Amino acid sequence: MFAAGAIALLVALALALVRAILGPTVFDRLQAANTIGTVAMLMLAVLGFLTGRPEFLDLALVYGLLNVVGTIAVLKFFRHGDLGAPGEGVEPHP
Amino acid sequence: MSFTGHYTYWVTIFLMIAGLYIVIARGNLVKKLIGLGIFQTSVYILYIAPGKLIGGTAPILAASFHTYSNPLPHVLILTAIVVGVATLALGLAIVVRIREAYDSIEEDEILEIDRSEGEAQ
Amino acid sequence: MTLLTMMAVVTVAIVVQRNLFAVVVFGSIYSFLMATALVALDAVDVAMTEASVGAGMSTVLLLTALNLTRGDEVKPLRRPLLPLFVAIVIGAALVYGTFGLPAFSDPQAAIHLHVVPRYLVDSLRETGVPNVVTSVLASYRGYDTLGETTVVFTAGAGVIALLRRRRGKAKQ
Amino acid sequence: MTRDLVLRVLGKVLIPFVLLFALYVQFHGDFGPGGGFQAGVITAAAVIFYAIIFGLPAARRFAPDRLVESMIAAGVLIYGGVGVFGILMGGNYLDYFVLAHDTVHGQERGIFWVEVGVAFTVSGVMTKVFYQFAERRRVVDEA
Amino acid sequence: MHLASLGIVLYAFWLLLSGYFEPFLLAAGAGSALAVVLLSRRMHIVDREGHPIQMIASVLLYWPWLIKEIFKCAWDVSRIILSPSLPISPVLVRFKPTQKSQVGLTTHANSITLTPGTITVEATQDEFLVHGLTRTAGAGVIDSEMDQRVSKVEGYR
Amino acid sequence: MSMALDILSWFCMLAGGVFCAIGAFGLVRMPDFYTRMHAASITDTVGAWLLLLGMILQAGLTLIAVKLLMIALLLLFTSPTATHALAKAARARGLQPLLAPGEDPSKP
Repeated sequence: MFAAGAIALLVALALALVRAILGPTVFDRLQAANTIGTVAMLMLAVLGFLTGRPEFLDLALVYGLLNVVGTIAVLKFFRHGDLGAPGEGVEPHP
Repeated sequence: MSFTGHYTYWVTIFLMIAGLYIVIARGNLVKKLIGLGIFQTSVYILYIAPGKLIGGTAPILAASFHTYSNPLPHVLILTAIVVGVATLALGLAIVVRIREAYDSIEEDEILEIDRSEGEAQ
Repeated sequence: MTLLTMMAVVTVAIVVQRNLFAVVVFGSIYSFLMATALVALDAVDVAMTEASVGAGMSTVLLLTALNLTRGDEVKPLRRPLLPLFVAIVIGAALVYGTFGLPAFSDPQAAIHLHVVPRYLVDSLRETGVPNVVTSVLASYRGYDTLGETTVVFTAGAGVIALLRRRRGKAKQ
Repeated sequence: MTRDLVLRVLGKVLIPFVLLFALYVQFHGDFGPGGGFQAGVITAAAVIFYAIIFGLPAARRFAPDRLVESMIAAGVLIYGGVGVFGILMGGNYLDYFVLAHDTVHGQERGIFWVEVGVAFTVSGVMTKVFYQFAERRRVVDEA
Repeated sequence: MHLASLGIVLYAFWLLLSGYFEPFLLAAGAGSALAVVLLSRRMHIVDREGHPIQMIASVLLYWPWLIKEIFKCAWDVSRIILSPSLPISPVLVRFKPTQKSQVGLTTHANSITLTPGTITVEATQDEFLVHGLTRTAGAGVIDSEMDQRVSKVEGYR
Repeated sequence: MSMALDILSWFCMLAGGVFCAIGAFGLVRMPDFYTRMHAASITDTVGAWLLLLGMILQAGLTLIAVKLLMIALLLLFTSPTATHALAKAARARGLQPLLAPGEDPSKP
């Protein structure tokens, strides 16, 4: 059962990779990267069950957290153009 | 000598060569650092893949398991990754300084500027 | 194994891609694949480090640094033949070298015979820590780790030294 | 980006949990995957996330440079201090057996403090490096 | 009040993560939760937005409905992806949400994005800009049932 | 009873895997960036949840199930935010969505 899930996830991973390589714009690549992050996270959970050690779910949590941090960092960067900086365009704190 | 038995080595070597190629063939300094990063990750696999035992499990001792993969490479690589990112930061800092001094991060342009300055003196 | 093949594909994409932002995105994908492959190879601690460092930290660092430099590799390749030749020759030599190495997951390989059984057998009794990676990291190889920590410290100090002076100048 | 309401709310909800998760990784390094290195990086990631969403000045108010820099040094000092403490207790440098009456207990204690030192240094270095790069752009822009 | 509740939630989070109930780890968890609460206060992120306890009860009723909706839409979008002719008709629609608080708006925007077939492109107090995969999906978000339900959940005081 | 659970979790895992693959397939097949995001959100929501649900059913009432639930919650919070930020950033950079014929791109 878990092997079936893992194979499906591998297929999804490969397809997302195709999009990342084809992707005409950077945003396509980012979307693919985000999907790859999600799929990798699920893959970890499945792998943990497959090898009979489900305590590795911590790792999946780390993936999820850092995936979003990385994506948002890149996006912030693009939103503000080439000179966009983490820390610019910010209102003073209420 | 079987295909499956040596496949990881070959992928490792491919990654290593790709990293090496980027480092020696590309002039852009940031790209060179990324190439160095790929080279580094190939070393991680080179260390970790031989430590894996099929049928073994991660080296966290539990009563229900008896075969464990080799923990020693994990320790070495664990520290190497963190050191790797610290040195990446150092390299990037140097690149930023170079950019400010030469207004370029292309190796050829930097060499060109150096040469013309040398002739001027 | 499939994962490793995918990593090779991503590497090719990194080599070919000229836009440095796209290269950074590929780097983060590469790092995710790498970490998943590491879990498949039973190296959970390393995978955790690689995921947090590769996908989080180095992406952010590369982006902030790219901000200070240029976004594209402007120049076309001039003479890629010689480096390619060198790389292929070295690769061929290394592949030749692998024929002498033990096959994947050979329990009789030298790596599994030396000090490792001692760590695995005695760690829990001697240190009371079930995670052997932690006990080896902090206890048996404490000196190594002290050295690594010092290297991280030094690198941090180096970055501070490199990037701080300019700030003083700008203030003047 | 504080104006972006979706991101701001996500940041406010998520950051405490990221920080707690980092501490969890730190304290459970003995039992599962994790330890000082990972915890340090995750903590730094949380601070960087905060800086990305709320801006660098806000992050600086939260974790001032002075604090971050002293964390870098403090980590190495804690690590070295564990070794020196071993000498004071009558062992060799970085001997953990002597840290408590029971050798196993001593080992656990030594490992714990060493991990704390590592976490301090790593998170300090990562945060500081990020500050340096991010702030530098501002300086160059203004110039 | 928010601080105390955050502390309790964080400690519960720790216990569920940990699964080890030794005195040292329990104490460490309490200490960590306390430290994180203090740090969060230092970050100014604990308030009605960052820790919306006022919504917890109603949100638990809202989620099952949302999940049902997501499954329905996912089924539609999957059929679109797999059908050979790819019958899409992407549209952009603008409308004004009825929520008043920031959390309510965020919940609404996220719910729209979560539902496959519609994505919130811009979300401000006055106006949402939604990209729909098909014309019907796009038209479906204006003054929708979701809007009313989120407004009810929000329970603005 | 456990038989029924097994069958149910089999079904969930398979369905989740299929949904993930469909989402990724849509990611490849869709014509432009915005439509691709719709496809990706299938993977992020339904595919992931069904897989996790299958695993929760296997794990039973343990802390493992709680952790899986946490992952699902994390996805519930982060994935729409990331998607939204992505769409917003793309629009801010002037990437025009491909619209159906008859729709006026300048109107909205």
